[in-house]
Amino acid sequence: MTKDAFRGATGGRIDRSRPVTFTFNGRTYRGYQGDTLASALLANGVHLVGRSFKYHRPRGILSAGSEESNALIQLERGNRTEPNLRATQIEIHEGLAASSQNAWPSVETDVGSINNVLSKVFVAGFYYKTFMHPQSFWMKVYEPVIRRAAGLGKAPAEPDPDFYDKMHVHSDVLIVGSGPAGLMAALAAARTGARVILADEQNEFGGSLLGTREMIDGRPAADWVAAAVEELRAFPEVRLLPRTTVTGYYDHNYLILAERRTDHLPRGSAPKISRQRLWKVRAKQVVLATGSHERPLVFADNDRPGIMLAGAVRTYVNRFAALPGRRAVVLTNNDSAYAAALDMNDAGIEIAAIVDLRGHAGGPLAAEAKRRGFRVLTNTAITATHGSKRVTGVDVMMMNGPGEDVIGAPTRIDCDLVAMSGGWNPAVHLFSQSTGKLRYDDELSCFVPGVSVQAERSAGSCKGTFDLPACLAEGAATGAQAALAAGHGDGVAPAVPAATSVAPQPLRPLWIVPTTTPVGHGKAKHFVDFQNDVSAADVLLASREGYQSVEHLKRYTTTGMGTDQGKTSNVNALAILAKSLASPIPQVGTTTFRPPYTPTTYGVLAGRDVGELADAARVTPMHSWHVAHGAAFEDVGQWKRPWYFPKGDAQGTEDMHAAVRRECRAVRNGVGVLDASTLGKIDIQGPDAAQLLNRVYTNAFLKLDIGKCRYGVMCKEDGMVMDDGVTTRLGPNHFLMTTTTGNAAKVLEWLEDYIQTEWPDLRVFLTSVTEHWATASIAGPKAREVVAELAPDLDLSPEAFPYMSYREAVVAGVPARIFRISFTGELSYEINVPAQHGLHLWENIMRAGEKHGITPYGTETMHVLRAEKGYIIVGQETDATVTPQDLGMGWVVSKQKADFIGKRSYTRKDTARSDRKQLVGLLTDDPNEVLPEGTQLTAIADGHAPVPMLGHVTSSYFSDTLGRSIALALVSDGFNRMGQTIFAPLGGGKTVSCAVTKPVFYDPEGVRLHG
Amino acid sequence: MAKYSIFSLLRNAASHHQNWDRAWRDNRPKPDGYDVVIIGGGGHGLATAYYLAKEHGITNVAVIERSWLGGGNTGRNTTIIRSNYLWDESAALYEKSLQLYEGLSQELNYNIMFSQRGVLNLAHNLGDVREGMRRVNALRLNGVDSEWMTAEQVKEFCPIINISKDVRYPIMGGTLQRRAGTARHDAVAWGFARAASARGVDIIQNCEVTGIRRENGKVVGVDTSMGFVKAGKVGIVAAGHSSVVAGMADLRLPVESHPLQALVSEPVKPVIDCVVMSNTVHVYVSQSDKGELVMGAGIDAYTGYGQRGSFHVIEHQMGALLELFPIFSRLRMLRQWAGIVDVCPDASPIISKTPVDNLFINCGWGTGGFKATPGSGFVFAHTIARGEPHALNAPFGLERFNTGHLIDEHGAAAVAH
Amino acid sequence: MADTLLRRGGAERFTQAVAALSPAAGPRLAELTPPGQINLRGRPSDPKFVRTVGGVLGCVLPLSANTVTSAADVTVLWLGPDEWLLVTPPGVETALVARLREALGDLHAAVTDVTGNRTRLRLSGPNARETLMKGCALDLHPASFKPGQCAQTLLARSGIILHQIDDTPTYDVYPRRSFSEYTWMWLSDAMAEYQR
Amino acid sequence: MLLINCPWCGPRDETEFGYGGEAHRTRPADPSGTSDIEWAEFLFMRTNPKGAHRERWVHSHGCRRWFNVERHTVTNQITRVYPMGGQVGGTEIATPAAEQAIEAKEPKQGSRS
Repeated sequence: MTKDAFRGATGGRIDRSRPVTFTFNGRTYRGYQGDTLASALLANGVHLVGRSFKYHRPRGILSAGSEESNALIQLERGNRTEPNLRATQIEIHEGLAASSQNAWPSVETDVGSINNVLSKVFVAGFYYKTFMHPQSFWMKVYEPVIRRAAGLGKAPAEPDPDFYDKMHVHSDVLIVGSGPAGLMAALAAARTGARVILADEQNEFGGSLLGTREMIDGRPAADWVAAAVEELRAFPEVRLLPRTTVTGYYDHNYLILAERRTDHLPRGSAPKISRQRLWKVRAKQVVLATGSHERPLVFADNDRPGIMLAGAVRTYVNRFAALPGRRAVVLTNNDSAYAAALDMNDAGIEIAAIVDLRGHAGGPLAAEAKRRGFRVLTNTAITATHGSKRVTGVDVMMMNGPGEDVIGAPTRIDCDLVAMSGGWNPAVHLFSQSTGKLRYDDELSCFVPGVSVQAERSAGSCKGTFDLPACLAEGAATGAQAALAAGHGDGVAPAVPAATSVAPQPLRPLWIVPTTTPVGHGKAKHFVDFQNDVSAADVLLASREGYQSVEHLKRYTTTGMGTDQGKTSNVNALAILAKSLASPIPQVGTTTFRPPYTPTTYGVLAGRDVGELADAARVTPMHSWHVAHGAAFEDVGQWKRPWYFPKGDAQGTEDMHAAVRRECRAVRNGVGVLDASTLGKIDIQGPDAAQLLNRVYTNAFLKLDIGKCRYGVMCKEDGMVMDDGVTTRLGPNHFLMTTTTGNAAKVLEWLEDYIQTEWPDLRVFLTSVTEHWATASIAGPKAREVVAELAPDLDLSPEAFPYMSYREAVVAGVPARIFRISFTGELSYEINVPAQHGLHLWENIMRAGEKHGITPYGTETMHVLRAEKGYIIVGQETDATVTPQDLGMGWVVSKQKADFIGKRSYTRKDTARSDRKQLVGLLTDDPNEVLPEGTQLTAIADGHAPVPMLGHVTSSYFSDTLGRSIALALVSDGFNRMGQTIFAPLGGGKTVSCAVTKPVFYDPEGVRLHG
Repeated sequence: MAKYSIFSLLRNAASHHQNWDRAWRDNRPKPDGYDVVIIGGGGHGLATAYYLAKEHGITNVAVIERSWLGGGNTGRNTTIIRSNYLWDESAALYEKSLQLYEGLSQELNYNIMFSQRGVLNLAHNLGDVREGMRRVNALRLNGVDSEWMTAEQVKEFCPIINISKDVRYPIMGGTLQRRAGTARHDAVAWGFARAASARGVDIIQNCEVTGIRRENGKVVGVDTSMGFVKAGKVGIVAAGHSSVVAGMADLRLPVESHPLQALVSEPVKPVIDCVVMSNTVHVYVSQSDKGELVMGAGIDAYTGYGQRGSFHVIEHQMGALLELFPIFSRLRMLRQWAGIVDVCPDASPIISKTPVDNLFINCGWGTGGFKATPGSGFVFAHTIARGEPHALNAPFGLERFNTGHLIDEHGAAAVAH
Repeated sequence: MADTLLRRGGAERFTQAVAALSPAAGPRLAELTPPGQINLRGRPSDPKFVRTVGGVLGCVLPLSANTVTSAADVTVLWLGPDEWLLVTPPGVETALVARLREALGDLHAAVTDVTGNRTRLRLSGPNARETLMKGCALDLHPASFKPGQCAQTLLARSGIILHQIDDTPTYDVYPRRSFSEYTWMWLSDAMAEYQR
Repeated sequence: MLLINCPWCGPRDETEFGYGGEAHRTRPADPSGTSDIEWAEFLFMRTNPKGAHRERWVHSHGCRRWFNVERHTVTNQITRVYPMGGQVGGTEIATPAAEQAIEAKEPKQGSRS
């Protein structure tokens, strides 16, 4: 194990009493509790961590936060591996294993770097201009190569062993970011008693204060932070969420937070805790204190390992006591880098030079730098950098007045670290997501929040306020106002602690640092987007070719499209584009920031909606019996319905066809029972109940006698079949409507729509009783015997209890509703009991039916039996294009009624055609040939595509009853084709001929069901 | 206009890429107007202009775009291209489009990266299976490649997919169209723009149409933020904004605009080499050339022009996604956005003449517009040039809403028994 | 006659393991014997209706949203502007339905026995609220949802009626019967984190 | 995720509601008396405005009541919630306000309003 040679002897927020060992690219290193992977690597002198996306150039660590675009690594192995994680955010823990990605065979020697040699050709959008010939090469050669080259890290190959969950929470004030502004806002809001949430993406609160050495109230800022957090903890209504990134800001102040709960712990060490949690917050008010991101400078070969953002270097030395180098050159266009230089110097880093792009370096910081004897070069540029896997030195030259060219001869300055600062971009991402409009501030040369749209306020550097005392004051005021707006406190800002102000000198917006050759001409590259290898030359090329909208620029060059979404590159790219168009930056505009703020795992977005909780499985009261008796189930919407009941014995288990034939035989010759509990049931009461039914069904319902049942079809206004079912009159003003299983909820909502909006004058109440009633349908010649035994007091004679009528009786000791209706064509009774007695009823039916060989049957048998009778199934015989007339059910469409839903549409030209697709029966010439459902039908036996089609097979089964196959089909002009032969081309040259028949194959007179 | 090729690339590399032409000319409206003005600079509008010039010799054409080319659904979709539609009318139209795509890179001399990696449509219940079989058979007879696959064959074609029977909605099979796939969406817009521009079409960006001028029932031009633009004929190709633009000519449409959301993951090395779609659980996923997993979500219920949808739509989809692809759980969503799709009651487009003389409309593509881009432009150009629909778009006229002859592509809902 | 003994719950396939879900720490979950349930519809703007119902039930009909009233043998949950759920001890519902129908006579109202429609799960104890918050978007903070309040809402993928009983807190969760197993599975999964 | 102020139950997440499309489309009193074009207008034609949109929602997982919402289709800002039969210009209903709204809920003549 190597010793961390680049670690300061003292200081930092790391716990030196808790060393941590981890591996990177197979080598073991030492860090401390409190280190990030980046800080620990730097402390070990490791700068080369990855290779860039396109040119595979060596890359190091750029930043110290979530804006990192270079240091992307593959974390862990096997089922917990993760690609593209930012080394700057990973908290190290014992045994952590990380490795570089997008490099082969190793990050040290990567053959992909050949691309760098070809980079002159591989410019922005080059792939749109080539790889077109020969055409066949695209899929075979070019694309596979391009795809293999792309893609950064690797996806896991195994399922995720961890789990994720979610939490809904409401708050008065949600504060995003815990820097000086955020913490003050939290204190101000919390003290009013408001419900406050404070979220920060880092592992501890304090934001920028953790990386600087500011004083607040005369003590180190860190102490003030600790005290503030202490105070916040004491408020019962305050929720503190560290390690929590606010990723999305949606409409109506709905925000999404992703909390990392176990990622900082050794893997698998907290099995009961979700790995990550998604907080879904509905906030009355939001305070954005999201800080700002430092901008890199765009100079020649500004991408070498060891070239870092000055603020990041400052954070590494102060917060982690990690030394990113021994001898540094600082390049800046503003004051903040001087503060960094001073801290670096205090930490023992030699400042070889401060290269200031500005003509004059004034202000207290510059003064202090000079006092310390730093070499300060003004109006000077870095024109070249040396070293390959680590920067070894830079060339500097004087610039001309406008800073467009350099003069004189280059001077070389040796260094192992370049700290750059191009100014700061407020982190306006969430503000932009909230649909607030951005404003460009010429003085600060950055975008700041403009007009708010939602109940939200910005405070601190995310608003362009960079001075510490101002941040604290703004936070205090904003927190108090937000609380007041949420109904708490008086809006008066609390007292603000004292801090010293550094009046910053104006920065110099020099978007391209000149070098000895024009941009794009020499070998040097001025990188704008490090991750996607987009250089200033690419931006200018895009502009030249006419890709001049920001969006075109983004899409053509891919700048800002990487995993960092352009946090460090967007403004530089935009500014260079604006310069090339000679138009002001705000006129060229900025791109809209989209959620999420940082990448968010699919796991946490899915939460617990996976595995057995992926979706509710609705089950009937008899479900446990079905399971115990080996039923195979069919998904019908969310319902689990028994599909068939295979019989098993030592020899094995029946397949579906055997089971279904057995079940059909039982129903036709003996007795069977079906669990029909899933059918929709709507209780309809009120003086206008009959009137409502009369309007929504195509047939007449006013005169239905009490105790009688009637089949009805419902259509939409466009005349197409929507649902069907049997409705029974229970009393003068009382009906029970049944619907199909899949449409139960839809039909109820649809009916409510009409009575609440179109016909509010109708006095009628609808109540869903779908789940109140458990339903067993006993069908077959022996059904009467079984029911007789269960309901001894009930007269079952056909005269007393005829077909399509209803009785109430006690069945198996339970008060029940019995409907004599049939979907099988057999004598059948539908027995309904309250669901809590459903299993009791079912068990009793099985007992009573035993001597008659009663057979439970499932949906498949039900389908066969109803098809033999030509009964339709909505959604199988129909799609959204079928009328009742098309189904040969003109008899169910009233000619007398002046109006009912759908009636008007039947007279439209196309709907009135007589040659529409109509429901017919099909009998294959070969009785053993069962046509696959969905088979298309043609008038000619053979013919090559396109072959005109007559229609398709909607249902098809082998009928045990008839000893042959049967099918239902929708066929153009079908009613006029009775007796004709049509054809079913099955593919593979096989064509089956079949005869068009009426769709009723069994007992057309209905003798059996009246029996 | 210089031809794109590896040679031109090398030549320009030598001169530091200083000498490339503009991809397309950026015009201001001509004072004396145009034979045809196309409102909307998306893929469909640009394709229409291109085919007007190429197929009908009409080159005095302007494409007027409110913002930047391809900034609407062209630049926001999930880039899926397929022609496996149920009804004959649709299959014919989308197949024409797919065939045009097959040679488009070469025709436009712009690599649109059409990747015919195959599109799988999954079946999760008996209703899906029935529907899938119906589709496969219809397509075969229509001469469109399409095949039925068992769950095992699905697994073979897409090895990372989970076909376990223990999941909530197991995969019972699926349909496959091998010629289908994805393309680079921006490149389609840019390629058509470049080719149209090369044939003399004017491309006018950042120009908003504010009115459609008519004189005695005849269109004479459009008012824009750059002034009045005289036009012999006007074609509206405004996707989500169709109702708004058509309203300028007092034309009411049977469309509603809804947010349709999409998202991409961080780029990863190749992990899925086909397109997988499941209408039942609303998962549409493919992997881009860059390595991003591109996903489409379900359409938001409410109408909207905000190019934002509701978060729960994404949440709901993710559960289903991880059921199909458990290994995606630790991957991350990088970016999420929405387009505005104009949806017709029958989920089929309108490519039609209008009651207003010389005014034509092309809209209602809903979630399916990108795949139709060249085909749509081809038939719409014909419709504008001849004043009569092409045989392929004759069934897609506005009249169908009066006659009831809808082309319902919703597909049958799950069986209701 | 049907006695309560053969009343079946909706999550019995799971409640066998109920002991496991009554941990030392954390919330407790149990399925209670399905109570009698009656759906009542009528116009609150009709004083006669309100009076009549109040008379039969022995308590006033809750007219403000999301509130609950109760008498000896009945708890009345507000479901909507003209809809209520009457919850009774098992077996009492049949008689009550008859009494209500008789008393209401020709008034435009509807009384429907819906005892089978829903089951009743009771979630109680420390972190019961947090357990619900994992799948319920209602603001369950004591300041906005208190004992004596009820709501029809969503818990994960299941519609439920939620009734807060006391500030232990104890909640009664009424899922549709067919969702009972799912709701049980979901709740026991959500509370696992809080169990020792 | 929209927050919709149900006139009866109070503010709830969008997921509890069903969307019913454009409001104030009246079903013709005598459909058979309409022309094919008039009927198509009722069946299919929509205003689909970019801006204020009056639309119908139903509280599917709550009180099952249908009601009207005025929402801006670009910002999604909800400017009004009012019951069926409430005047188009009706002011936003303080929620929940069962009694008050009950009166408004029973208009004399019906329409998708």
